[in-house]
Amino acid sequence: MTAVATPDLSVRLGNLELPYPTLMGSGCYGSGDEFASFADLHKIGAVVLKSVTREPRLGNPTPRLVHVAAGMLNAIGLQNPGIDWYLEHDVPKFAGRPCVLIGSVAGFSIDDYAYVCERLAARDEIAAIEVNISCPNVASEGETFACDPRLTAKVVRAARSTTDKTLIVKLSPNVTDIAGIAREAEAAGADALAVVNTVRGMAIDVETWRPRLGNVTGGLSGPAIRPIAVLAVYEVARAVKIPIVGQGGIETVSDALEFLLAGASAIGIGTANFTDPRVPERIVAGLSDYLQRRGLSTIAELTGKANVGRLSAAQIEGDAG
Amino acid sequence: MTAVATPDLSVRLGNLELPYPTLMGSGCYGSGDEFASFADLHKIGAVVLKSVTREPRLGNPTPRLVHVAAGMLNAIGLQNPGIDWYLEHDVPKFAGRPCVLIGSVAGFSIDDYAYVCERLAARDEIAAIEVNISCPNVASEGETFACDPRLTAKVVRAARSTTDKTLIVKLSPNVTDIAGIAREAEAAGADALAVVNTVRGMAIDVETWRPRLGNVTGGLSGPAIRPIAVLAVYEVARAVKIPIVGQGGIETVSDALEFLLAGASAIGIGTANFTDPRVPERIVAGLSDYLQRRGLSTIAELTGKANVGRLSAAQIEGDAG
Amino acid sequence: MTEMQPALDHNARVHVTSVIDRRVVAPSVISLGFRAPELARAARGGQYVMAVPPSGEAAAVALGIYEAHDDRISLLFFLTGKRTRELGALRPGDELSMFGPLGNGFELSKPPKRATIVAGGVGIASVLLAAEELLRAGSRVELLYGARSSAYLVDSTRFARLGCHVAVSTDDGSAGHHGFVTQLLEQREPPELLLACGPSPMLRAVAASAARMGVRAQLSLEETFACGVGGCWGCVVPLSAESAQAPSFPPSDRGGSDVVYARICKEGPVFWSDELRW
Amino acid sequence: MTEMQPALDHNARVHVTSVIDRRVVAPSVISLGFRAPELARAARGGQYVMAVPPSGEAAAVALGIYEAHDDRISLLFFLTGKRTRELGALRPGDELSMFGPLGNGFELSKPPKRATIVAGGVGIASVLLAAEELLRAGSRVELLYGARSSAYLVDSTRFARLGCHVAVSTDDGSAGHHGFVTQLLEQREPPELLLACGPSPMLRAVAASAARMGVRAQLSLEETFACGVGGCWGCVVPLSAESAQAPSFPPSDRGGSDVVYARICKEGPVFWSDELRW
Ligand SMILES: Cc1cc2nc3c(=O)[nH]c(=O)nc-3n(C[C@H](O)[C@H](O)[C@H](O)COP(=O)(O)OP(=O)(O)OC[C@H]3O[C@@H](n4cnc5c(N)ncnc54)[C@H](O)[C@@H]3O)c2cc1C
Ligand SMILES: Cc1cc2nc3c(=O)[nH]c(=O)nc-3n(C[C@H](O)[C@H](O)[C@H](O)COP(=O)(O)OP(=O)(O)OC[C@H]3O[C@@H](n4cnc5c(N)ncnc54)[C@H](O)[C@@H]3O)c2cc1C
Ligand SMILES: Cc1cc2nc3c(=O)[nH]c(=O)nc-3n(C[C@H](O)[C@H](O)[C@H](O)COP(=O)(O)O)c2cc1C
Ligand SMILES: Cc1cc2nc3c(=O)[nH]c(=O)nc-3n(C[C@H](O)[C@H](O)[C@H](O)COP(=O)(O)O)c2cc1C
Ligand code: FES
Ligand code: FES
Repeated sequence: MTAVATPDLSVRLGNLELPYPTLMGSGCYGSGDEFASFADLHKIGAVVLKSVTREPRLGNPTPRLVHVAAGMLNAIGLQNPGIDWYLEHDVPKFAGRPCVLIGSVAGFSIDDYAYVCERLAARDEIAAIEVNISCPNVASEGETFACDPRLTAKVVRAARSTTDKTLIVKLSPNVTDIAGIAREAEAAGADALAVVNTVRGMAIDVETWRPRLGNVTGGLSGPAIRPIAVLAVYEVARAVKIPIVGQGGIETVSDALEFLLAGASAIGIGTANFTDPRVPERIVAGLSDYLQRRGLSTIAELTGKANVGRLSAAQIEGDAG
Repeated sequence: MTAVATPDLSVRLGNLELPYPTLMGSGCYGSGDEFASFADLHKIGAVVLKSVTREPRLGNPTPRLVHVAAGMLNAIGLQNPGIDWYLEHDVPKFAGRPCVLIGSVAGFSIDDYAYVCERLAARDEIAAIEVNISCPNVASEGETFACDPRLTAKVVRAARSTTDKTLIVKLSPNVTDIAGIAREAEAAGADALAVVNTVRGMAIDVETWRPRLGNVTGGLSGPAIRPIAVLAVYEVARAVKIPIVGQGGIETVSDALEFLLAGASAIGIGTANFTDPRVPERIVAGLSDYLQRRGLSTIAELTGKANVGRLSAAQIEGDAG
Repeated sequence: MTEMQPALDHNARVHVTSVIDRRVVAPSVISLGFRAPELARAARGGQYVMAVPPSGEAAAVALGIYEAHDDRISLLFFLTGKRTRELGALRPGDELSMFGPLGNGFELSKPPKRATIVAGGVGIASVLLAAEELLRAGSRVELLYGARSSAYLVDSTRFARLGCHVAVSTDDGSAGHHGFVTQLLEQREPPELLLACGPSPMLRAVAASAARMGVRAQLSLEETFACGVGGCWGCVVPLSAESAQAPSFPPSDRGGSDVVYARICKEGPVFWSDELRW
Repeated sequence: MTEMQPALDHNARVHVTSVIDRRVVAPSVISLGFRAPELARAARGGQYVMAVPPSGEAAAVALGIYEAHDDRISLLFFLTGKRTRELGALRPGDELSMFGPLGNGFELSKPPKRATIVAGGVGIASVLLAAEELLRAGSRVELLYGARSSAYLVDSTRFARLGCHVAVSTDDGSAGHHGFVTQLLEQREPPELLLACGPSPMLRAVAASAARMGVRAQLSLEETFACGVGGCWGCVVPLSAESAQAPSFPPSDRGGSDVVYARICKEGPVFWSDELRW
């Protein structure tokens, strides 16, 4: 147990340097200042802003949230004023924020993504771009981009062509083979991958017989999905070389360490901010303590260090109970 | 609130008639008598026995279990004595059990499934067969049957050809399009579908840096996966006409009702037996009370009755946060 | 058009408080008192806090600030589910973190001669501070208070002691008017100021009565919250795009809609009855 | 080859008990006493119960039966995680359901002249009943008891009062021998009967010592449980296929292995040291 100088918690995603490995999940941290009175934004790696689309979106009917065992379901429906209004009225307010801001781009066609990405990335207030490909593609009867390797490759290539800023591609866990999708995104030029977005789910009110979400289905987040997300990070890390922002149910430093050991270079915190806005600061402090206690000096020394011993044989025995 | 005569809780799966809609999940209720001192087996619809394979299997290295938020991960590895020994030493003990026993068949090739299914179905002690297709197919570098529509169709057709007893096909949630797999299983001759098996996951011990399961990865069960399973049932019910045995995190009568309203005709109870062996009896009593309170007389009056209002548009807005 | 009382965001922060008293005020209704000087000073009628469940295992719970005197505040809540049950298990001496005060409270800048407050069920928890402020300003305040049955009428005598004129109703007739509290409202003269907090069917009825009376009511709304601070857009209600509380949105292009979704936690929780499009 | 004491399954059932006493016996170590007449009668040394967390939100917890007298039994447990914390929050009067007694206890059918019991940490919870049974049968019983430090030595005086010869060890030397309890064992004459319960490193050391001494030890094992009744095959340990406790399995074809996985909850939790293949 060698004590070392205060560990270095900075991480590098593409050409983006962050002081801390903690990114606030898109859609969970608004425009980056809603939590300013309750959390020390100086102690945050970056805020991934709420996803923006080409056209304004009113968003989904209500209710949009429901609390379930060890997590929540949400179906916000990407409510946002559209890129024009966003650039004119919202982005200017981002100047001089105490922490790095990463823009999140969503769309319903390849062209949408390229258009919004290019205009957003052009702004100095935006340090990098996260591409949320978990949206349904209206062209191919609503199949989501993130569920199809070809569509994923197309979207990422289109977005890549519009900017040199760091491009983070956010993957969906709702696929048979997430590693395959990850390879496509890497090949198409992604600088980093966010793993994972919410898991699709549904809840029904047994008295009214109505779905508990206005949108019928929603995305599951919180501790309930942590083991699913840890495995997704583990599998993606074995398939690609670019850094991974691991997320899904991270509430404590121990949770964060699980993702780093599984292969993540940084971590995302979303739902845990709704439990306690002090979580991000606690995790940063906890990571620092842990590194010191273990005589380590950088986060990178943890990334992917889970020691799995025998594997393929084990994988054959499989998860079949 | 019309009070009616004691409601009829019986359900029909293919040509199999069950007194109650509650099936104990395979692998969670052993050979059907381990819980005999703690649960009233007369108040159980059926026990789905631990999956059996062609050859004996020692199972996975330890640890095989880990408790996680609102559930558990397991990687047992289908430990079983193989079909020969099973038929000779175990099945005879099943005679005269107080509840219906359903055999569970697992395998690593189409031929395995057909062979084990035929021999098991031939026995009077076994009322029906559940085909656990969530196993990796050794022939096609370990891809699980349940993740490939073609493989699913082949396995089900092979199993179907060996018996006229009710054939329940158990689907995996670890796929992009579970409805598509379900259609294949129905077309190939399944009498019913079990939806869903465990969700793949992983946990890492942050002190030892070792996976918390000897098999590295495992299957997530319990309340954590309930919203995922409810949605799977909902999507499968819209794709097929055969009855569904909904399962995944059912602990209370309200949970059971969610699955029935989503489209299930019966429900499976696995992990909840580890919380309290009295859960199955409580759910049966609760379903009876609920039907009476709502003036209903059969379970069938609940199946698929979730009132979803507008849908496709909503689905386009999607689960993208 | 008057704005709701602005949330004094510079006052809002995380408060680590400790329980100083606990009362079971009705069947499965708990009142907890906390030592929280800054919060007591900052709280305004209609504002709320987000209480952090001690287990750290569930989302923070939005609870109205019931009392706020000197260095003490109190919360009043129903044991509805996992989180309120966890809070209900707290005992004097236990620590609890909460953040706030949050939300735009009732608009009380022009105290009227006659004000009417309609409270249903646990809605009572969000109107005491407003009643006190109006009484201090010299208004005649009438409280119309409805509950399931007499056992659920919490602290109604206390409002009377303060100087409110209190009329109650119960669903089962066990006390006061047998029926809905909004029926009491119907029997009244149109008030100059009308505040309401309670279940949404009640609020819709109040909105309808107000329309008939030709007055605007201030309604304190409820919805499932996640962040509670405007960060997730999960707690919205349809609002006229013309409302001063409507979130910024391209006026020209709203897909033809003159309705926008406003955040109950940020733009609300108090809205004008005639601007809601629910 | 002698069988372990069989689980009297016809005695095992669900018991709805109530807490009659609660003691904090060491830092974050709790002892709870329950009124449970049938359980007290049926319990044998080395058996355990599955305690159902009152919230119904987590798996049942396997806990050894510490005491069993008249109509009272008690459990002794460390606050290691979510579930034991929930049990630790119980107070006298609270209800708790548990099912059992479960598992094959220690094999005590031939009480020897000299018996040695090795207990480490919370392992102490599973050996008291066995010690009492041996003393009643006239054996001379020595307890070798190891703990982190003196504060964690639970009820050691009580074993002495019963008539056991007690020797303790602590990792930090704050009481008794400074070091491992198995070092105390090494200094002893080979006992006729050797029982052990504690963390698996300790049990492995006991197994090694026993082998050197040329005796067989009865080891009470621990593993994460799910069902606790033999239904899920999750709690296994590698065992010689020749063991009388080995689960039924094709003798001929084991993929060439002479080892099978036995269920700690069903075939165990007590196994013969020389039959384990861990
Ligand atoms: C601004 C604001 C102020 C508030 N002030 C107060 C206050 O002062 N006092 C107060 O008591 N409450 C207040 N509330 C309401 C309170 O925040 C909610 O009731 C909160 O959800 C309670 O959390 P819970 O975990 O205890 O219950 P939850 O588990 O969140 O349940 C909340 C409601 O949903 C229902 N529900 C839960 N699970 C299910 C399910 N599976 N199916 C169907 N229905 C389900 C419950 O029955 C219950 O009625 C306020 C809310 C807001 C937005
Ligand atoms: C037959 C038998 C008898 C037993 N008798 C007793 C007894 O008499 N007294 C007693 O105190 N215990 C006893 N145990 C042990 C007890 O059942 C377990 O410790 C049980 O897991 C406690 O449950 P928990 O939820 O409190 O802790 P859990 O949450 O299950 O944690 C159990 C252990 O796992 C560790 N752990 C939990 N989560 C993680 C994580 N994310 N990463 C890494 N490690 C983690 C914890 O630190 C702890 O050490 C017995 C076990 C068996 C099998
Ligand atoms: C209310 C809510 C809204 C979200 N909105 C978005 C979004 O607009 N874009 C996006 O990429 N992810 C969105 N997410 C997903 C989160 O960013 C995060 O990836 C996911 O919730 C898993 O992490 P967590 O368990 O820490 O929340 C949203 C999640 C929640 C709970
Ligand atoms: C310990 C354990 C072992 C299991 N073994 C099997 C199995 O052998 N075959 C199978 O089809 N499903 C198996 N399952 C899956 C369950 O039958 C059930 O489908 C799943 O756990 C979801 O339901 P639940 O949340 O109620 O447990 C197993 C589950 C658990 C927890
Ligand atoms: S609860 Fe998050 S915006 Fe209101
Ligand atoms: S815990 Fe299930 S077999 Fe032992």
